Amino acid sequence: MGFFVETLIGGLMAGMLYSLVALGFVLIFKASGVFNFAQGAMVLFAALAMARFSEWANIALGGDNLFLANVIAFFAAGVVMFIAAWAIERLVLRNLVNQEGATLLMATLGIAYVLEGIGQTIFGSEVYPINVGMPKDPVIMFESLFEGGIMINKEDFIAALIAAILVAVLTIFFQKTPVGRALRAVADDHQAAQSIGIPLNRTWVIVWFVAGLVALVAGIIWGSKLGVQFSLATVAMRALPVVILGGLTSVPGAIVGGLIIGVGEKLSEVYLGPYVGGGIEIWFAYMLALVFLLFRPQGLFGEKIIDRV
Amino acid sequence: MIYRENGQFKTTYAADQQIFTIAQDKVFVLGVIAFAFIGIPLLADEYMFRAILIPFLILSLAALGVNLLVGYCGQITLGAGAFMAIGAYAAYNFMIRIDGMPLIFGLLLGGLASAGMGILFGIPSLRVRGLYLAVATLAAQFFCDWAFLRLGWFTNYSSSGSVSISNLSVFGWGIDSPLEKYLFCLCFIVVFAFVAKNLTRASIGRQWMAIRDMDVAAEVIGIRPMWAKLSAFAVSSFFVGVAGALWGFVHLGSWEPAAFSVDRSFQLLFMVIIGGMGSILGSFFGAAFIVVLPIFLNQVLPALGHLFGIEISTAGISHAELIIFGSLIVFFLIVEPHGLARLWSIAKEKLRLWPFPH
Amino acid sequence: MSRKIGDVILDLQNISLRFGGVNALTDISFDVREHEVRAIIGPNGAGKSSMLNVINGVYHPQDGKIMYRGKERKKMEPHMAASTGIARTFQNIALFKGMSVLDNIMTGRNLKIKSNLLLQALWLGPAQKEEIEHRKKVEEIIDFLEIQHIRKTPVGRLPYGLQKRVDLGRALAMEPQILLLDEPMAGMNVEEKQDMCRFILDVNDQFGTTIVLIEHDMGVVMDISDRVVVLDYGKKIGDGVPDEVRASPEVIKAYLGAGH
Amino acid sequence: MPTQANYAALDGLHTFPRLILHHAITRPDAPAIREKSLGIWQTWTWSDVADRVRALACGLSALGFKRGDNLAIIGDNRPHLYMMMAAAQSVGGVPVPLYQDAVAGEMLFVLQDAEVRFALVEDQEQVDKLLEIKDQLPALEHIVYDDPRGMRHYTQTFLHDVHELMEMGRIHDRNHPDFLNGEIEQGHFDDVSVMLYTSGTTGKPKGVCQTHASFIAAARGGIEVDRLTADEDILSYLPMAWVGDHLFSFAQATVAGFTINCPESGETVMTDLREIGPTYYFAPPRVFEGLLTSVMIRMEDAGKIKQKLFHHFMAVAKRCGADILDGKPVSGADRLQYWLGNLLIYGPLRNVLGMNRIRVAYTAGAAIGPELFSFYRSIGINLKQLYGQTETCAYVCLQPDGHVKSDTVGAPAPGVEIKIADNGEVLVKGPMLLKGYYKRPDATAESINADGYFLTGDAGFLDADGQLKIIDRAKDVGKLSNGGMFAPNYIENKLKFFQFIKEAVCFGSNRDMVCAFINIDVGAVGNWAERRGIAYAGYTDLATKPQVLELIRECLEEVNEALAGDVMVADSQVHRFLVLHKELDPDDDELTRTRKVRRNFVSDKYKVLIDALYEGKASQFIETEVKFEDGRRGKVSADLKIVDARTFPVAGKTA
Repeated sequence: MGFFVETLIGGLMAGMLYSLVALGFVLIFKASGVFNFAQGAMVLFAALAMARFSEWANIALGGDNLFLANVIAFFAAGVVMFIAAWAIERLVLRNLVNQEGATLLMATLGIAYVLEGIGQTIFGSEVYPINVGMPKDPVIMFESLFEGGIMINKEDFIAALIAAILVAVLTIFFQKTPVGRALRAVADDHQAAQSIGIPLNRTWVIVWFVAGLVALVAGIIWGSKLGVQFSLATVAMRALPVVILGGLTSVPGAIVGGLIIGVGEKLSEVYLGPYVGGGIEIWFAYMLALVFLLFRPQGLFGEKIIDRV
Repeated sequence: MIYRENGQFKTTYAADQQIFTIAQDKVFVLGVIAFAFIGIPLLADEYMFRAILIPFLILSLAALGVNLLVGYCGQITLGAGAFMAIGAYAAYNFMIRIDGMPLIFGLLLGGLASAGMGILFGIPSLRVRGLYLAVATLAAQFFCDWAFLRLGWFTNYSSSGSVSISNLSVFGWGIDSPLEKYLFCLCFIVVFAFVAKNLTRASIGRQWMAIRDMDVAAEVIGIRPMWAKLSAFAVSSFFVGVAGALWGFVHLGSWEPAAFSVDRSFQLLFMVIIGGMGSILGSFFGAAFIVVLPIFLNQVLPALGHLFGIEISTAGISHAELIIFGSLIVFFLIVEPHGLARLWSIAKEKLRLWPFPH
Repeated sequence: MSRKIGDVILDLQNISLRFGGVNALTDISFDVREHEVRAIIGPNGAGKSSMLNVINGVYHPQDGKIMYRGKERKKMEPHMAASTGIARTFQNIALFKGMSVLDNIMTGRNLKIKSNLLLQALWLGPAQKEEIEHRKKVEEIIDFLEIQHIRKTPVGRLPYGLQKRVDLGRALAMEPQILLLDEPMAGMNVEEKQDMCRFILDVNDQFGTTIVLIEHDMGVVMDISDRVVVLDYGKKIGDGVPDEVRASPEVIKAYLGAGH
Repeated sequence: MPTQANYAALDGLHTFPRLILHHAITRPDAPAIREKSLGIWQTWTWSDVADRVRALACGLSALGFKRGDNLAIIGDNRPHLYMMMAAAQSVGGVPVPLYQDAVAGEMLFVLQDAEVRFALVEDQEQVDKLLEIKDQLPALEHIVYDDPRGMRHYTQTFLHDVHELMEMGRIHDRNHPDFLNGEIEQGHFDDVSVMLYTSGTTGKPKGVCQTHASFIAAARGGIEVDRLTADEDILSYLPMAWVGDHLFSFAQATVAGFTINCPESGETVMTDLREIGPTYYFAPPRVFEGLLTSVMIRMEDAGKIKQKLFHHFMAVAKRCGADILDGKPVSGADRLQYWLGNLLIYGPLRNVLGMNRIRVAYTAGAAIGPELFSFYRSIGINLKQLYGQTETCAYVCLQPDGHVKSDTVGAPAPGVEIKIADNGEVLVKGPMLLKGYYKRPDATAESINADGYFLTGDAGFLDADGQLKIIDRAKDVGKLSNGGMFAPNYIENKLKFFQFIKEAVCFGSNRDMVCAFINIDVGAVGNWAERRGIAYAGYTDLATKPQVLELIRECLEEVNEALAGDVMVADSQVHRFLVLHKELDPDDDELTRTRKVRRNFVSDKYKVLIDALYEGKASQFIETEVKFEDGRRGKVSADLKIVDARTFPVAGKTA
């Protein structure tokens, strides 16, 4: 029983991280109708920037103030992500307004390649650590409930916490701030939004920037967990089912979807994996999403698509 | 400019419905085919065959399949690689488990197996649309990656996890030298290209396009969405599957699931988009572009580096490739979202109207 | 007129249709007789299109039943409706933009094409013969609608009026028993409207096709239809020959109300 | 299918029905008629045609059509309409094609005059026209229609679908197997084969009766001159009532046995032309002119390089194209250039115009500008002119290959004699002459003189190498005081072919020399002036610029030189001219509404100027009242320079 709960919680933790990446997708899809395959690349890019900046800053600061170095690095990486967002809007989106989904999707794949290329050219292509001083030691909880208690990785816990906070912030950002409202307006109808004087281009920059920050955070967390390396780019693939499950246009969807997938993966891996040679978590997530789609084509929280004749 | 259409009038519907209604086009295409069969073997060297021509032919076939689904039926797929894999592994198993299985049957059976799976994974398309579907097809991709890696049966429990097939032959004629391989693939692609063309100009093709352009209207005039979509998935997967089998058998010889990873799927989709959705010809353009570009960059970049006295590391080159490749794709999508095929047809129209601009 | 109106072919009884909370149609009953031109009119948003969508199976009414040729029609999908001989055109033209006029109309023959995938793939004799037979039929329709000069033009490039004609052509290609026309004259200039009227009457007259058409502007309809149903806010407020309907105070009220 | 056996009796091929049977037997499967219909070119072989003609003919008799009856044919160029002509002829009747675009009222006279009992019409539209005037046509008994569209509610018993008629015919044929052969055998080459009404410019239209013999002779002549074969393709798009179409699409097609192609509809003629790519083609000058303008306009939007290319090779063509076509010697360099041009420009251009396969193209009916004419020849289209009237089966003169000039209508065709009367009128004699005007012996007598010559009413002369030049309507031709011929329209046309000259009015009747008023074309001259940086304010100012006068003088002298080439008109050279200070304008009654100059009115109004011209003054002041568009009246005045143009010694007389 304890073991089950443990896996469950582990799943929830992992799920939170998926949610983070998924969030990136949703933000961008909401505001620009772009299905952003580059999200993974952005995570990698951001993480690389973070890792190397903090490394360099640390050296510059004489290596005695890691915290400050990280702060500097974080802002530096933020700036980089902003530049990236601006460039993407300028060079790509602006020129692809009103193209069909497939075309935009292709474009983001292109962007992904470029980001990976540039990222590795500038920041190098080895494995880099990110040390934001996350405690690595596990804690034992609920000994009273289950014998042996439940081992939770503090790092995961904090990560989940950060993720939760970020989600909360974004939700507020979307619901309450004028920028957020603008974004929603744009998402609903480009022309209309423009006609009431919302500058499309600026909104897009903002949204991609925000998505960039989300990617940065996700990058930091994953990075500090597994180290920054190319495989980070593939995390996007892991997060896709989440978006589908949650619905492309729904922030809460991304969260719930993330949790479901996270848990589903872990459980399946632990309880199903052994019988089929393991390594099933990736496709399992997809199958989950797929089966789910068959019953709710628009995802958990996505708007229903009604076709008029 | 080259066109002289006066007097090329049609007195029967058969004549009016043939593939090439303009004599000049027919001549041109036949010329190209003849050149591929006779000219190229005389000109190309071993490297050309191995590195460019054979991959180009096989990937064209795959792209053709993807185009039938994406370009003609409007169903996005990111799982094409998986169906190549299915084709390859199915064919492999047919070959090794049924002794005396003729190569061509083996390949076609591989295609059929892939078609079957195509239908299975096409089922979501009946419920979900566009990007959702795209992601759904990824399921196929990852499932196959996993299955062929972890389920020993498919690989005949080979220890290394990689499978290989050797001494291919058709009707006792060995296919060993690159030239033979090239010709073998060429035969396939020519036949399949014409099959594809026929399908797209026949009733089934019109059903696909109807579904693509306006699915509600299509249903109202009596097109069964299920039949149209699933048939598209089946045919497409069949093409892709055969291509996969060729890729494994003829091009690689021995392979691992990695050969058909999600990157392959993306690559195929690129070919279709860059080449031109809903165009048979476009599939070839796309394949050529994607196959040649990296090789080209590989040759050119270091040279450029030398020019400016910079020594570019192999890693550096691969990164540069990524960047250039990515930006080229974006560039293409921006300047010609309808792909190279559109440029081609525009050029053709201009030639027909020459010397007039319009 | 040589054609004589036959007996009831389609009978709708107490149809009600709801979207979520909204009542699109409330307890509507009327019938359609063979060979007649039956019009459904009403101000915008009266539920005309919904009515059409119910008839050809795009929407499924919550209550009421549909008798087609005397048999009750259970829940059916649009393509089944099509295969039982119900064709339609669309208000905001729903042509297949990527295809030529010819191919668009050819799609209408789809139900009648029998040769299998393999035959088509290899363009073998039977498949080709079939293509040619249907091409003949389609050419007759093209001739009938006087659109020879745009035969091979992609529909996307055509002006609105012509697109409407092609839309009609595609429906005719199905050789339907009942033809549903959704605002066939919407957005046309006077001349185009006259043409369209002529075509509709010719169809009804030459092929004996039963026609159910929707219009929000009364004028045209009254001239060409045998009987008229009037809807307003999803309810039936009138039914009968044009003159009765024109006289009915309720109808007048509805139209004045709707600013007509 | 007719077989050798049942027609063995038919000797000689001197009527159209016999010719058709001949083709049906000798080349049964060769295409006779094509029609673009239902998306493809439906084809009728000669045996199909013979069958249908047979069915139609028998059908007609079944309905009571008698030898000598007239049968009206009204509609666009449709296979059944052409077949019906032969059908009527087979049973000794006379087809009378009418202009299909005429309104009922206009048709009335002809239908009454010809006492038609039967009519074959194309479609509902034409049926309605006839029904509209039916009660004024007591003779009209049966109307057959080709296209049943929209006819199903016409209950009148005298209306017949053409297929119904053919069915009747087939039955009739089965019951009386040798009836039709007999009828055809009775057919005599001197029978009237067709009756074409002349669009009567003066008085009512007259029915011109032409015999089998005359049209066959005309056809044979043309075929001989242009070596036409049975493989020609021709696009039949001009009105069937026009003599030209009857000659090309019926007579010649039936004699030579080539294929006629009927376009799908009016608006598809251009595309149908491109598809068919006729080898033998006719069009009136305005069509060629329209095409040329559209070519030039479309080339305007072409890219820089393309334009350069185009204009360069057009220059090459202008230089040597026509000569190459005429097989005259041309330098190797030019030949190479032309070959290149043919590859890059002329070929594609011909292809786009649908003229790539043309072997022989004709134009007639009006004077064609030399520029226009030579353009088509220079890009390798063998465009030629012919001359003839309805009364002569449109067959008097043809331009033989190799001797083509823009200003003649060609040499007398085989079997045609031409004589020029003292008043310059062209008289013709030959097998192609009309038998007479229908029920108008008086008119017939007027038009054919004692020695059997037909009076064309045109003034002209045969030039040095025996080609006929038409210069004017005979009645307009005057004489100079020295007796020399003065043909104002001829000179004026020559002048107006210059883009700079909009209108020209020549004077000279009973005077010692020819003088002219000129109206410049503001557009053309304006451009010309701007390119030379000559500033001007409006027409009057521009018209008085010395440079402009110089420009016009050059034009005149060019014309003079040309005129000097022909003894007949050499005296008509323009000695002095002035450029009018205002444009001749219908609002000022100087032109008719159709923009023809009202010679007398002008000469009265501008008497002072004319006097000035003939008194040898160097300039003359004039003030004229004009009406502006808005109806205001105003005065235009100017001091007009009078310019002397160089004249040339007559070619013959000198040396």
